[in-house]
Amino acid sequence: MRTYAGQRAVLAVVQLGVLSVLVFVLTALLPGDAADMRFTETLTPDQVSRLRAELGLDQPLVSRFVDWFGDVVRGDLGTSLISGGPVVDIVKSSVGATLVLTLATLAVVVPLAVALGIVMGTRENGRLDRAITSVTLALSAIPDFVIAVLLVAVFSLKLGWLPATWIGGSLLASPVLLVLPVAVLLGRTVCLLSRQVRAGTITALHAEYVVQARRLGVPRRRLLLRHVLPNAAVPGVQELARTGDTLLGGVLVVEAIFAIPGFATALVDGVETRDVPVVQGLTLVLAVAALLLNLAADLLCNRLVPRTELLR
Amino acid sequence: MNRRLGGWLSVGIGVGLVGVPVVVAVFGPLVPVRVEAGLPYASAGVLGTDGLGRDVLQLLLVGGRTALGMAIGAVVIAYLIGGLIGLVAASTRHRWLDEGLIRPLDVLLPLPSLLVISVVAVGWRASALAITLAVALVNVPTVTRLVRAAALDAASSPVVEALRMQRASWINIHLGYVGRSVLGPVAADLGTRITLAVFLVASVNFLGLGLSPTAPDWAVSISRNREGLLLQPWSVLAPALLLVSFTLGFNLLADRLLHHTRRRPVEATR
Amino acid sequence: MVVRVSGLGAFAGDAVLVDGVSFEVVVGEVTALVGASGSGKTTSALALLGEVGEGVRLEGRVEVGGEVVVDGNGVTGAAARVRGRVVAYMPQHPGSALNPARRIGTTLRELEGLHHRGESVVPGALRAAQLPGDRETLRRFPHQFSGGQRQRIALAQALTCRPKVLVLDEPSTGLDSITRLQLVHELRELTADGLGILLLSHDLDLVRALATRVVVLSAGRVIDSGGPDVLPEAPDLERSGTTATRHPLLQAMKLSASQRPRGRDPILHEIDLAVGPGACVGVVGRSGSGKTTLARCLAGLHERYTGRLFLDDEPLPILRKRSRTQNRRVQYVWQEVRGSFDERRPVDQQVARTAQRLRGLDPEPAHAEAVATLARLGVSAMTAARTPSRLSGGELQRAALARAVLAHPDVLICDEVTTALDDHGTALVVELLTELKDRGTALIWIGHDLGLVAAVSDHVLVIDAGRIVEQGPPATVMTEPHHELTRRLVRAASIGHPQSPPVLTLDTRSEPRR
Amino acid sequence: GADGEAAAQPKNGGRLRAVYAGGGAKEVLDPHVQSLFVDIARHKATYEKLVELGPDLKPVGRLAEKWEHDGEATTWRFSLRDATFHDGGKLTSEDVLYSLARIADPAVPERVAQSSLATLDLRRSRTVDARTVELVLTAPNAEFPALLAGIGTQIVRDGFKDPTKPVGTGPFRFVSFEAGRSMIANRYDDYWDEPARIEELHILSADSEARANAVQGGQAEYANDMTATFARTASAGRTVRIVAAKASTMQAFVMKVDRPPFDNPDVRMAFKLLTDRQRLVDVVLAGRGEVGNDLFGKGYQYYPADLAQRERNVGEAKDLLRKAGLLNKEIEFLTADASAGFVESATLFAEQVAEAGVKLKVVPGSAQTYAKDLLTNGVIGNHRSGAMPIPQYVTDRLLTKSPFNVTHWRRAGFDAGFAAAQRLTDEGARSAKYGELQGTLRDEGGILAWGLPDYLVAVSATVQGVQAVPPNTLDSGRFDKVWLA
Ligand SMILES: Nc1ncnc2c1ncn2[C@@H]1O[C@H](COP(=O)(O)OP(=O)(O)OP(=O)(O)O)[C@@H](O)[C@H]1O
Ligand SMILES: Nc1ncnc2c1ncn2[C@@H]1O[C@H](COP(=O)(O)OP(=O)(O)OP(=O)(O)O)[C@@H](O)[C@H]1O
Ligand SMILES: [Mg+2]
Ligand SMILES: [Mg+2]
Repeated sequence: MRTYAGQRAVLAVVQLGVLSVLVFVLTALLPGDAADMRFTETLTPDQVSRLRAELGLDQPLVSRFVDWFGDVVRGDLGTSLISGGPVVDIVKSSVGATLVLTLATLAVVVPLAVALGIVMGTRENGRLDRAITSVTLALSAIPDFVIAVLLVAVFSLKLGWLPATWIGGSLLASPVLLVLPVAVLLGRTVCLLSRQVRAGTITALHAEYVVQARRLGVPRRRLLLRHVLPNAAVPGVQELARTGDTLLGGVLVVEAIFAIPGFATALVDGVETRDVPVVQGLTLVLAVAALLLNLAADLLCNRLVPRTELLR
Repeated sequence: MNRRLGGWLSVGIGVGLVGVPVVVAVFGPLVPVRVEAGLPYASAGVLGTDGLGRDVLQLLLVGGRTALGMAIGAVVIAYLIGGLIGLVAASTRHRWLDEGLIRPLDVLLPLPSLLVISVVAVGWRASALAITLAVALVNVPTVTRLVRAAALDAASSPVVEALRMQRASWINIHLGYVGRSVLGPVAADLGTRITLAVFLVASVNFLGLGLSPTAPDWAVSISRNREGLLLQPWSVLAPALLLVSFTLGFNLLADRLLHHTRRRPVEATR
Repeated sequence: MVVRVSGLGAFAGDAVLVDGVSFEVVVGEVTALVGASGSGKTTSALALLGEVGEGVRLEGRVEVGGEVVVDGNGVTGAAARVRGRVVAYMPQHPGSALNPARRIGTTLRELEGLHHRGESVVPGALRAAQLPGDRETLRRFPHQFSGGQRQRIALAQALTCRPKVLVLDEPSTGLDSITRLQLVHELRELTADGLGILLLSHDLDLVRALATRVVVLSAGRVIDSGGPDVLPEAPDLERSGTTATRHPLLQAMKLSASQRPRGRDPILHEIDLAVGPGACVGVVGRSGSGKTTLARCLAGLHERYTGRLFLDDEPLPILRKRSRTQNRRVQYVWQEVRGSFDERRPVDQQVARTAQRLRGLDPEPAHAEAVATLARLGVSAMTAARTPSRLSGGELQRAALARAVLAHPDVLICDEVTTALDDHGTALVVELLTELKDRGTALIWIGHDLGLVAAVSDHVLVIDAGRIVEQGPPATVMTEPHHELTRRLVRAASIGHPQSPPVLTLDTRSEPRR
Repeated sequence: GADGEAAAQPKNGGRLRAVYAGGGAKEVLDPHVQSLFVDIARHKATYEKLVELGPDLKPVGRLAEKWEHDGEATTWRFSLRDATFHDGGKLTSEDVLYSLARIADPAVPERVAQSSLATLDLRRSRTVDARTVELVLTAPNAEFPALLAGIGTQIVRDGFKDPTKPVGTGPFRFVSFEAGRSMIANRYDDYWDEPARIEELHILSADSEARANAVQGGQAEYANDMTATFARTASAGRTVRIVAAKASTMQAFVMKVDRPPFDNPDVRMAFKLLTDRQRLVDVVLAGRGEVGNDLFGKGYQYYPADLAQRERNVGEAKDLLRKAGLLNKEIEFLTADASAGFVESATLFAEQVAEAGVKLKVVPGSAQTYAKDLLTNGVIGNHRSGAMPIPQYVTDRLLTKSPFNVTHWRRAGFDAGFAAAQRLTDEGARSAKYGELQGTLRDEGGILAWGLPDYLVAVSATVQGVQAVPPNTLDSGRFDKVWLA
């Protein structure tokens, strides 16, 4: 266990290191730099080149990276090339909304997906199974923004029940702001997860230990909850850790449509404006989150099914 | 008997759902429909016009190749690369080779796919090939892990040893037995992966990073015409329905395939 | 009388699995169901729980503890009430019947709560199953136990239900004679406490040792029933050994093997072994002592070993590096047969492929030869044309042997190839192998059945913890064992016979941890 | 004028939420660094300039009550209004000189007005008295007041250092700001002009789709820069009203006059003749606009109103193209999704050009770097321009030394003529000279202005007093005149 944790930690450090080099190179590969992005026909080319020198963008790539990396090691994520403010502030101000959104989504998705997955798994290929499969699949196949546009058109514009955007609203004052974005994000994640839980349930139901528990007189309800679920949950939990990335894609669309000042928007803005320190900072945070999520998933799986191999 | 019938029915529905969009995509461009362009979001023609005044029906006929092609292409490429790496990593007896193939991909796992795709999309503007490759690329690490895990189970089973004892060929062992054992997990994965790829391509277009905004592509149509959804719903709904039909049908078929490959006996009753 | 089965029938479509079977289980006695593999033992026993395989229909009448579990219309609603509380079933492979995700204590206490709320039955069950009942043990997960311990955990599970009837399906498969003897004693104590046991087994010695009532099944019908005397006599296996020592065909020198890289935690220690053409070396030892590992080293499947192998005085590399001829000349029959067959292809094709790939035969003659060999072993062509999942364990075991034999090997390594066979099946196998030996094939025979080993082999190795502790001609080893382990193995082997020894001390040393 | 319902009595009080296209981290609070509409709107609420532009882009006084020059347009004297800053200090000529010096600070290259005010000689400029300031130019320029109305020319308090604590003379007093999200400001009761009617102003940032939803869903009262499609959708309901400033911006194709094939004037003329402007307006602008006449600034001061509209003439165009040997040749059109309608118009234009047998291949580029890329790359591309005075447009884009000369229109004669015109102090004579230059430009230049889009603003039904004027003018995005019914 200890060596496992050690290996994981080393791997994580290597991952983060390689990742930041990669992100730096990737953003450097993009045409133009942050100074160019200010070229909106209000700054003249002469002003732009002076700006570039001031931002230090005329330095060679390697020395820029070394500077940045040195700062990061000292705990300083640097300053934004665009706003001039500390990257930490940008990360902080953008993380909150997305975090709330994701957590709220997961809080709905996980119980729902588990319930649906078990219902489907226990009625493998039955009518209910097919019905739920078709509905969740169809929902997951409709592009997010189509769902969003339809939901907004009906519930905000027609019926006026729910706010159409987060503009000018505060989450603390009106939690209903979450309803539509979460509803949009729900479809795909529920589909992915419930299918995994379904598959896990089916496998577990056919497993000999479940058959044997039934023979020993364990009632059906208990069988499902205590014997099938923990084993069925394993692929689901692993999927959940992988869903993070998928969810982020959806979050971006949702952030754009509902004007949520969140993480994904900040990331894409950063790429578009070539604000390398901001992109780096955000990616770093994201990578750490992803690593923690995966670690948590692995540990949870190991807790659920102790035999699950950890590293290999 | 009933079950069987139900099975065939769902296969039929699946084939139908996949077939319609695929047929439209493949043969649509050959249908000689030439409609004079009209005004934006007008109700002229069968399905009206889109934001550029083009006939929606005609766009549907020509817009499937890229829309489906890119998603399918991306998944196929991801499986060609990831599947091969996964198979090799699982079947190699050299630990260094396995580690050398898998660890770098592990490092890539937390890289947000959005970042990769936006970089590629910004770097190679509106190139269907570049986007396909980017979408494939972000799928490679997960596919590799999936295939490797599935193949590792099969490759370390006594069946493979027995086959080697019989001196079966590499192809026989790895594509025939191991490859076929991987098929189950792959089929389960394929459905969702295609859905995700379709969705990823669509959101790339949504972000304006994808194909040219005037390209007659289903995904582009959906994202570009959403503004006119209330004026001329078909310009969005028609391509969306085709995409949904495709992914839905595909998943149903994958489920059937899975159903057949998984049927393992219950040991205890024997 | 806790169980009364009368006129039980089981049908799958047109096939008749069980037909008109009747038997009883009585308190404090052991009733044994015996019969060839595929004769319907498991199907009949599961009917006591009201359990049927997919697509199988039950008929007749099964009464368990006063409840009617099966009547003319099939399984009744009462079946759910008897499961666990009245009748508990211990399946054929108890290892996989334990939930990997639950601590054994949790599982046991759950059963206690379900069937005997408020009573403390777990300690008793553990004691009866010869397991320590401390907190530390109860907090462990199934994978943290050895195979033999797992078998006893499954028994403890069944006992925690405090049933009136215990159904044991092949409880002695894969157990070495010492462990098997322990099992006999555990079961005797349970019957003495008033439990009725239904025992399903091929192991006639075990049945003789325990059963007071015996029901013999054949093709789903009861062909005989009564006391232990209805059991068929053990066929007298004719000694087939040739003692002529010729120049060794296969030779292993200072063979050490390990499961971990760089030889850490070795499983085998400097084994020397030689077998000449037409000779047979028997390998015996406790479960987990390294027999399979040794066989796999010889077969070239286990690659982490040191030491040298020779075939006809030429170095014999690992399987991947063997030439086609070397490959053909050394063949191995797996202990876990089911895992060694591709689930999706008919068995006969898989058997025939050996001849095609290794002897270059065309598909048709290869298939014909496969079918002929299988038929000699008692597996019909119709059965062999199915996929492995539709064959019973015994049929598949013979198919695995046929698969190796079709290579016309010079060295054949048989790893417990008769565990799932009844005496008739065993006799067919021995007959075939004797013929091979006469043609000059060298045999390496691994088994727990000492009598069989002694009958088949010319030279016996006794392995304990990876080391050869004793070797010599079978007669000497079996009658005048030197080593303590050999002595215990030999003594424990003869259960169920009049001269069966009383076990003075229970073996406290349990089998090696897996 | 006000949109039809101005009869209702103005009311005081209330909160107005205005949504603009957001700029994320790019948004700034420094009035001299602005470049986005949302920045401009924010700064307009809290700060003021000496001069603003009227609806015809003609300078009108704001903090400068009046101005006069020395007869040569080199030395200018501005009389300041009696205005007070939000901190209570009176506006003085020192504030003006400090602001101009701050803009010109060479250490801060992103102060946007630096280049347009480059001819201002700060060392020779001086205060005459507390409310009069004298500004001296290095070269005579009759358009100098208009330059003081350009973006990034706000007057700040003398000694102003920290842009995060805005102190201006504008109608609203700053409360809070979050880049990419919102600014909140309250009414400033001592505003020198009539104090605002609304109590609280929120200026918010959001994408087009979110703006549309917000104003329709009642989460905002004012949404800037809406699409024609939205206007169509909204016109079906009753909650939202569209205020359209007719034909107030420009959409054009730009051809590089020094690169083949557009170095040949016949080719440029042929392309101008090939354009089906009405169709472009109908489709790309969804009918919300007018056809263009290859000139910037229709309806603005100095626009030569007597020019005939250019009509499509495929036959003549084909003749010209044949003469230039361009038939059946392929030309690349560099476009990008940088601004609404760019790729769409390029695609449509390619179809129109194809009718004359020339293949225009539409090549999309990077949206973010498009403006810069087009300066140096490609031969033909998209161009759009917001409202600005015509002389400024020429200075920025059509002189040899212009920083944004995307058509590479570099003619010594044109430069000289323009310089001479700027020196003319008589408005009539100046106007005539400008007209002449524009005539040349229309026929020979590389700008193919095909459409003049309306500038669309969506407001809730309750919002009154929103003026339909071009962006960048005094009354656009001006919230002190607006009230909630
Ligand atoms: N679900 C099923 N459908 C059809 N046939 C079945 C099914 N289950 C078992 N059988 C067949 O029924 C027969 C009896 O099977 P059963 O498992 O009871 O045999 P057994 O006596 O326990 O054999 P073994 O000693 O090998 O365990 C076998 O021929 C088997 O092939
Ligand atoms: N994959 C493995 N990893 C670690 N240890 C193993 C592995 N396979 C076998 N062992 C260990 O190696 C030892 C020898 O195993 P082997 O299978 O050779 O025993 P065996 O003598 O064939 O026993 P049995 O009679 O039960 O078949 C055992 O102690 C076992 O626990
Ligand atoms: Mg059985
Ligand atoms: Mg073994």
